[in-house]
Amino acid sequence: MTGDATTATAEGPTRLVGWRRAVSLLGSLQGYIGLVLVLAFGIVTRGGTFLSQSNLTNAVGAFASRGILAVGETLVILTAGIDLSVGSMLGLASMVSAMLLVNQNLPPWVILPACMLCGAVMGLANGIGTTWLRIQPFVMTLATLSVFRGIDRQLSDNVSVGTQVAGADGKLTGNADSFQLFGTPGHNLFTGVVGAGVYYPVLAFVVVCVVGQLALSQTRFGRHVYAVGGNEAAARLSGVNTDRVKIAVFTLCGLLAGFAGPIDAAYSASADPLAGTSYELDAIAAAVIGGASLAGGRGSIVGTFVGALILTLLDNVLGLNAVSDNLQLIIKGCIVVVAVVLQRPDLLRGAADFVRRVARRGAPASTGRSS
Amino acid sequence: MTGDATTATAEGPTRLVGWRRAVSLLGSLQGYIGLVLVLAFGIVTRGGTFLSQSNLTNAVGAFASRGILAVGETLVILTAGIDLSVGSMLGLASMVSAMLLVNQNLPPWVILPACMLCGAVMGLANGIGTTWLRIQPFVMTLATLSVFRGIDRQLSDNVSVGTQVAGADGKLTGNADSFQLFGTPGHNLFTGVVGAGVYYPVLAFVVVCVVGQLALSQTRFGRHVYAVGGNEAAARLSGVNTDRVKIAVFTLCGLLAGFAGPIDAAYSASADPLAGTSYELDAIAAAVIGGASLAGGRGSIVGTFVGALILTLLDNVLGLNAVSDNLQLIIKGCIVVVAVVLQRPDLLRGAADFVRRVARRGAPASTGRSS
Amino acid sequence: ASTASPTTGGGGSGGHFVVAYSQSNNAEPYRAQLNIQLQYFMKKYKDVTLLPIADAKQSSATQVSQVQQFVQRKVNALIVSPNEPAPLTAAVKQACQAKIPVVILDRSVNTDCYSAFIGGDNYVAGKKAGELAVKLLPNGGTVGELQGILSDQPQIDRDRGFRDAVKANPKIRISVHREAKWLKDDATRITGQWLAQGQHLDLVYAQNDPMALGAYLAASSAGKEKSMKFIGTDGLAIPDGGIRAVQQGQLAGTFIYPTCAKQAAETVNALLHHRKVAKKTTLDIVAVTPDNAAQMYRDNDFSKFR
Amino acid sequence: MPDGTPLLAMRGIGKSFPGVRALAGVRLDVHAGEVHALLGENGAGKSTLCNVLSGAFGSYEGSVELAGEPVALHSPGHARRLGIGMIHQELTLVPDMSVADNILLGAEPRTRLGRVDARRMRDRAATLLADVGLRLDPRQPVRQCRIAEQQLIELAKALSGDLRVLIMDEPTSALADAEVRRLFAVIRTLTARGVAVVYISHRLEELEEIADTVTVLRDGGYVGTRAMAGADRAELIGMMVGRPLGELYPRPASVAADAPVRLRAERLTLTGDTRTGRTALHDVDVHVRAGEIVGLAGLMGAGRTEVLESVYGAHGPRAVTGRVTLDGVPYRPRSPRWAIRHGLAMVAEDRKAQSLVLGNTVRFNASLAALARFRRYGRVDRRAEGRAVDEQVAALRVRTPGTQAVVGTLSGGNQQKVVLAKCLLTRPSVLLLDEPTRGVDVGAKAEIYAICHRLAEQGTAILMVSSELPELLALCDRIVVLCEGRVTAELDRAEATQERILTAAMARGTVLTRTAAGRTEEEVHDR
Ligand SMILES: Nc1ncnc2c1ncn2[C@@H]1O[C@H](COP(=O)(O)OP(=O)(O)OP(=O)(O)O)[C@@H](O)[C@H]1O
Ligand SMILES: Nc1ncnc2c1ncn2[C@@H]1O[C@H](COP(=O)(O)OP(=O)(O)OP(=O)(O)O)[C@@H](O)[C@H]1O
Ligand SMILES: [Mg+2]
Ligand SMILES: [Mg+2]
Repeated sequence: MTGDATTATAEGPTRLVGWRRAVSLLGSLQGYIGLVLVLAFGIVTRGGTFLSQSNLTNAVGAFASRGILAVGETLVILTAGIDLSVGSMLGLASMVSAMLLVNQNLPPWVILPACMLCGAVMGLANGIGTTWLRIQPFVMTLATLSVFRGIDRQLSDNVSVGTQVAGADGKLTGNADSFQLFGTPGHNLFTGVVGAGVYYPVLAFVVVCVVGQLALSQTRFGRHVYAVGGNEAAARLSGVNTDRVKIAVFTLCGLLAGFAGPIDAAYSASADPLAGTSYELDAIAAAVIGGASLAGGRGSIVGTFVGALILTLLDNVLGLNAVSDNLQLIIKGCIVVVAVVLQRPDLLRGAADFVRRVARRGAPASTGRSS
Repeated sequence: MTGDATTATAEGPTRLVGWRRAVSLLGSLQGYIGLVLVLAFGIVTRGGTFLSQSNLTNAVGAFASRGILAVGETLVILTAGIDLSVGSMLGLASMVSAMLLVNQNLPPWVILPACMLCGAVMGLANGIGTTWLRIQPFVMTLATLSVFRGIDRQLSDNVSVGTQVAGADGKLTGNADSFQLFGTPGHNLFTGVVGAGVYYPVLAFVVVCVVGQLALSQTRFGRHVYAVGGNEAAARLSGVNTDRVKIAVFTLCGLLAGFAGPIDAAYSASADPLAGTSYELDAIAAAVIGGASLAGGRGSIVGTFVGALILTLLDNVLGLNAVSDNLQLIIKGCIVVVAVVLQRPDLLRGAADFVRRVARRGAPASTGRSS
Repeated sequence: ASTASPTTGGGGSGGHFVVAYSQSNNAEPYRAQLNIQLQYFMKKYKDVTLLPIADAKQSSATQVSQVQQFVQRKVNALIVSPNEPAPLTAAVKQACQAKIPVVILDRSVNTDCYSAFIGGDNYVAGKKAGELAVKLLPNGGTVGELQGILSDQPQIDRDRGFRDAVKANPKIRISVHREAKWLKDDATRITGQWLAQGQHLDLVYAQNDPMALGAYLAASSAGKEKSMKFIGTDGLAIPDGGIRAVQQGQLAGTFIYPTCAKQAAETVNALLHHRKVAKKTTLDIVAVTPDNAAQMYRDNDFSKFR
Repeated sequence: MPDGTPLLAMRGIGKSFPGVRALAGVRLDVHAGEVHALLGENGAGKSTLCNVLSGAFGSYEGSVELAGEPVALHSPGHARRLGIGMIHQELTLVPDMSVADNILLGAEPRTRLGRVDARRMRDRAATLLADVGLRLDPRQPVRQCRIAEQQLIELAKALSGDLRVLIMDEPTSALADAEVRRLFAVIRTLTARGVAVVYISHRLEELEEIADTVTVLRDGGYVGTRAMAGADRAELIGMMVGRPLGELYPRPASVAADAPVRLRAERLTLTGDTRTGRTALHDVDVHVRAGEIVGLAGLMGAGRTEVLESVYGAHGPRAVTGRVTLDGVPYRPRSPRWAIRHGLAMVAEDRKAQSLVLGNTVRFNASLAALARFRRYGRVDRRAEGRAVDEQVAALRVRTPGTQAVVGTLSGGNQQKVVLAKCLLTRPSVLLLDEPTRGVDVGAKAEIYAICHRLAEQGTAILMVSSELPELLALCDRIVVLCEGRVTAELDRAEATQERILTAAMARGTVLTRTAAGRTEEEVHDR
């Protein structure tokens, strides 16, 4: 009784089902068209070099800290917020990690939680500002972008802090050596166990994506995030503590920025007081290219992952092909536009509708032009 | 029967009216609290220096090109869009203006419309992308931010172009001399006619604000801009051509960026290939501090003007007081938060409600908490 | 230090070499000039192709991945102008491990695993500027210093050099200093604020020429350009650069911070043909004064080669 | 039925949405000066047909003739210029703009200099508002207007143009009786001027009063057209539903007077808020026994919604004072979350703004409030969730392609059913219903009534607001009448009549006093 409204009106139920299945299969692949194109371009132009494990590791590793930021950013964007301060939070966290290493000589497994805590506190501040003080997220995080950067610079006295601390013997101290595993190029985890080992930034990024996607799709919290972004009033009346959800996503976003901080410091083998500047644009771009809507309620971590890959591999492919940088800027912009248009779910559906109509009637519906 | 529910429930209608009038008066002033605070701070700490005409001119002049961007940005934000490419458009326009001056030796009154046209074309591209291709404004303009910057850099070959072109006699050429009137510090319009003359960037900014405000509040186009931002479906169903409105605001935004380009070039006496980088954040900040909502439909050019003044005067006051750069970052962020909170229209109303309740009951409404 | 065989060259064959260059920021006037010069000098070597110059856009992370990409491409030699010393260290090491000769320009890296370093000395650049200031202010005076991005190493070195030099005259006082981020419009705004504050400044030292010119603009707007002196650094021979400004009397002096392009090209060529090169070359800082400005401009003008 | 050429003739109208064929081969003839009703179940395609007519869709199939001229309707602006005005089912006002700006949006009067003539605009808006019986400051932002006021503003907006055809899609769904009268008066003046009116409503008694002709749609297809005068209600319902329908209002079994009081609110007081148009409540006393259905009646702005919202905690803990008990235990209405945890559930008044995440699926929306039920190992057990939602969707007969369909694409009435499903999935012991049958067709209404009764029989306490008095009278064991935030009468099922309710609803300055027996008497004060 309930589900048959559509099949009843459609002339050929079976044919429609077949069609629909094909379309939905294509549709589920369609979110990756942009990525596929970039990959294809890379393989065609640079084949083995592009596909080599080390190249892909390098490419993803370079973007990993921004990719992790993008995951947090996606959470915030899903609640219809935005966090511009992620870059500054990452910068401060990376500075904190380097200072803990250099000044306190702490081991990495202490530094990491400390940085995450530090990031979470900053994110909490953002969350409180947007909920209790009811400041637009854009304004609140624009302000904290500046505040956190100021703290970062004040803390470091504008001097970058190298993480490759040498002991009295001229060799790296134990902690500094293990700190390199956070992402200094050429330092891998589990070397020997898994071939050439695993590059931590890539691992961390993938793990964060998997955990984030599971949390969003499988838990109550995930549903609440979507609900708050989709219709805040409805969410509240449905028993969602909307303030708490918003504070939680901002805090998580900060926590992830804190998590990414040491990676950035290790990748650069130093914490720069300007580290992370304008990373927020990359993070937002990854989320949005991956299909997140800034109006909230739409998007996914998988999408963000794809968006991040598109950004970084595009960069890699253009770099491998030694395209001049000015042209790169132009090409990248154009490709982003093309990718977003191609990935739109209704594009294929619109095309399929058209094909179906043509197939059914032998001619497109000529009455009424479109749009 | 319909509109009188509230007056009937209030015990003293006359008293309420008096209250309400006072509150609404204060409320109309309240949008300026942030500005007043900054001004007061400046006057208290730096009195005459701060208030001197030359200082204020310098301060506003330095921000003028960004202020003009902010006006265009406000238009876009009012339709619930966002334009991240304003900085790049300004950069390209400033480069075009310098090249037209240096290579073609064109007079300023030819350069200005040419730059505006160039900006408008870029804005049109943004508008078409967001409407016909239905790309989210954030993504579209993030892409064109990159594209326009690439064109700018390709055009200039990454070399900055000085606008103080000397002729064979070692003096500035006539056109280069008049180009300086666009804003090279120390060059004023109407010197002699109006005292020390008028500094063109300041004049241009004020004129753009006045025209923009009039267009928004007095014309049909203005209403439609608000309607599209406030409820796009409603606007469309009411017969507003929403696509046309959106294309128009993007084009206007580009046109204003083109208008600001020569100002930026003249201010630095050269067009830098990186000119305008990250100006979009300043422009958006000015609009948002001035009360515009990124969700669209709320904001005004007057507000943006106030927002721009807050930003630039704050910078000026802190600079005059020789506050260290790192602290400035922190203080600026905090003041933006405070200003936004203080300027919120419902803050005062909430306070007034509270006072009224206290006055009426002799005590705040804490009496009968249930359970 | 290298045994790069031509057959492994990406795109290179039959004794043809491919060289890549990673620049920290193409759109900085000094570096744009360096790029132009390097392209010019590399053209002289017929068996060497310079790939399009990669621009890290002031991002160390970008630069690291650029270097890695070049290593992937197996170029025959690599020139790097590091954005920052520490971050590039690991990437340069990777290049070195891949047996690609690396020439470091201007800013050092924290490893010895490179083939040659060519650069100027920022400390000396600051010091010479300080010495010029001492000469310009024989009776002492107040100085304003416009700094680049505070955490940039050149800023730190030039600042130190300048301060060390002006100690020669105890009556010279650096009364104000602020970060203008290497940018002209920031310098204009900040100098305007200093003047509005009623600061009396006899001299403004800017760590690059655009900032010096910005300060000059602000001073001329306040009608004080004649009573103040301006010192810049970079000394580019472009219409918009410092040498021209010295010629026009806007700056009291500037210093040609060497682009190292010619030496870099020579060194790379030598490395590709397995000739010995000096591990470390430090180039002189040449002062530009109103007396020699015209000559300097002619000597360093590369516009005809663009 | 009038003869002659119809003013509006639609032939073979069809419209498809992705995966849904909403209309196929529908015809409609409307004559000048006629009120033509459209009737059909939820999702039958009435709104879609009207949207075609108002130019809301870029493309459609079939042909439309206006006064004999074939026209192509591709944009709302174009339709408006042709003299076709429409009041949409969902409100289409811009909340932050003033009433006047909204009314004349897209048709602003201009001075010779091209400026918007603000004075003329205000005057014109004031006239139009007066025509529809609203006394509002045209400069007031629409955000501050109540829903019913907004509905009438929509009417004023539709009247602003040079009308030939006016389409009204459920204009009365948010209106109480008095405003409905006003609306009918407006319609009569329009038809007298020769305007053709297309009128959609699920309230059959309204159609009987105002409509001349009725066209029935079913499943996106055309069923038939009848003259209203001779049509019999059962026949119409039969055409609509395609099967005979049982009794609309089943007789409830009355509750025992000694059933325990489940919900009691005493001296419930809420501070008003002019900005959001929130009515103040003054010492409202209500109680609902287990298994009892209590109705709240009153005029627009009487504070019925506020009573429900206060009990539900929607206004936060600070705005509300008074004593609330649940099963005799003091309960503080802190937040909706708190309420749901204590077994309360509310169907909010405005489904689009307050109830549904329109961009998400039916399943997402239906289970949103009850996710705690499906938690397993910290995850949402999707299997259990899906089963429960499927069950509820089937029980409420929600017409949807599936539970993964996006709620925003369902017809209005089906969206309402999803809201109901959401509340029922929390298994509430107290159900607060605010206009639960708004926009719901007769068949579905009967189902909703039946559900209410089933729940009541199982011991659920139901407090229900409705602007349809027949519905309240038939369904409720007791009716509490509100006026301006005060209780003015409390009537038992036996003593409640339309007249008594209306009298009490308009009794300003009336304060209710209680006798010892719990019966109520009225004592009129003149303050
Ligand atoms: N934008 C849309 N996308 C997809 N399907 C839609 C859309 N709009 C309407 N439909 C579908 O078209 C059919 C007819 O809907 P319509 O809104 O016309 O019903 P209705 O007769 O107005 O119902 P109600 O009485 O509940 O308002 C429904 O099955 C609905 O799901
Ligand atoms: N634009 C709005 N913004 C926020 N809340 C609104 C808005 N419009 C209406 N409401 C809420 O809906 C409530 C009911 O408004 P409506 O005009 O429908 O009254 P009603 O339901 O007829 O009367 P009652 O108050 O008796 O329920 C308002 O009191 C208010 O709380
Ligand atoms: Mg409908
Ligand atoms: Mg109500």
